Amino acid sequence: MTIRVQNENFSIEEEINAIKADRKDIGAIVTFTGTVRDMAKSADMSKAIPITKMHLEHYPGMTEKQLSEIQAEAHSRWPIIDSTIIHRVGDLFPGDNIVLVITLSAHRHAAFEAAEFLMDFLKSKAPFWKKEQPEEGEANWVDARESDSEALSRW
Amino acid sequence: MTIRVQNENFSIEEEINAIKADRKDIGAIVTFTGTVRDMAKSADMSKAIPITKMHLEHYPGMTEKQLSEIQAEAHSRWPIIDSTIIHRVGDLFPGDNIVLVITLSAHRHAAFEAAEFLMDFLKSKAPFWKKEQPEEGEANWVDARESDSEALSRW
Amino acid sequence: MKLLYFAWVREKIGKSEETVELPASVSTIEELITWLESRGPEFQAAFENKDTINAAIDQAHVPHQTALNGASEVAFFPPVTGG
Amino acid sequence: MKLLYFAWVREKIGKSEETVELPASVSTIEELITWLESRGPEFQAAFENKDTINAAIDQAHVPHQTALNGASEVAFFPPVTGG
Repeated sequence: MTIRVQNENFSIEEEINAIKADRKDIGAIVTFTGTVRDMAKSADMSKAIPITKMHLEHYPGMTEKQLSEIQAEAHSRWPIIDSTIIHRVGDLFPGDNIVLVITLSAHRHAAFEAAEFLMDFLKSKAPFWKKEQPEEGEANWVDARESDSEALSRW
Repeated sequence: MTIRVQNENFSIEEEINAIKADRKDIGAIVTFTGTVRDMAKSADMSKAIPITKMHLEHYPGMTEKQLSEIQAEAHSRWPIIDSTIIHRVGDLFPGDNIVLVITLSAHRHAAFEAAEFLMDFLKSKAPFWKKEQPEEGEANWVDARESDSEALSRW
Repeated sequence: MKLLYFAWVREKIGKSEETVELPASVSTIEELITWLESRGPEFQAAFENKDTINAAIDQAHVPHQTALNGASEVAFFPPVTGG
Repeated sequence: MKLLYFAWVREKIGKSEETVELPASVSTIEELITWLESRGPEFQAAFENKDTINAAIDQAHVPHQTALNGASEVAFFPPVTGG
């Protein structure tokens, strides 16, 4: 079970290889990668505005603790062989990777469900905050989306 | 929209890079990779038997047609920016990649759902057949699993 | 008409494809299967459990009741197991 | 007790952390917020919409009614937006 918080980029393939190693009991590998978009909704949601930079702040210590709890919960709910969570912090730019979740299982359904569960809980429970720099004007802290807390009710 | 049937292995990272190109409107990338397991259920399902090789046969022409239809259906149901389906054929060995599905979307829910939809339909509609070589005895054609046709009822 | 056989259907019949002239009386997949069975024990073995055999006309899945309607390519195969 | 502030809570208060001696009367997160507000307009601004501020005791999310109970680290921050 891998958890990392880092500024550097990650390689999806290297992370899969690291977690898969030479195991041959794996039938299904699901990855989720979140990336920085170059447009964001304006504060009143009326229009999309161009974004030039994204700053990611987190709560060192609590982040790792929360991610470990979320990961342990996923492993207790589904027959997951192993999983990886990597989240970047600091300054990121449009097109950059933000987050990577990998789940390994014998069968696809568990791998898909556990990956989606990890992302839903990470989005609502892990102490990360995004600040967007629009092309013009001051940087803004991103508002939490109601759909993200609603996503939890599914589990 | 990429569809390929090939004997060669694929690189998940290269396929993501090829489909993502320099797009900056993508927020979510989901990949599913199916891999060859080194154990299979015996015909009477009573025990697991070691597998040394997996042969994949397909129906050239119909395969690509079915995959195109499944892919078009996924794109019509979810706001998918792009997707890739790659399926290997010929002789494969435990640990080898069999299939890759990639979905790109602005948001994670659509990318997850579309990837799972593509896999569920591929498993039940695309004309591929697996023949497993056990450590001892004759190679066996893999039986279709009822759970795979049941998975379709969700969509 | 071109006939294609895959996986264990192909192995039981002993060939992967053939081109046949159908009698005028054969107008559906069901009737095609009955006619094939009359051609020898290898076909009888392949179609022993007809209900489990999938059929495709011109590369699209079809039920056994479907009319051939001038199809150029008909394929028979077991339930698919890829992915 | 160590207090930590993140994101716009940190920006409004003007610092990321501080160590404070609490009056004996402060025994819950709610009471801690009220006491902080008495320390100046920057705290009043940060806690203007208290209900939207998340609290964590020793790195675990807690509701505002929670007793401090000898906690060594309390953090305040907006709803999280990672991922």
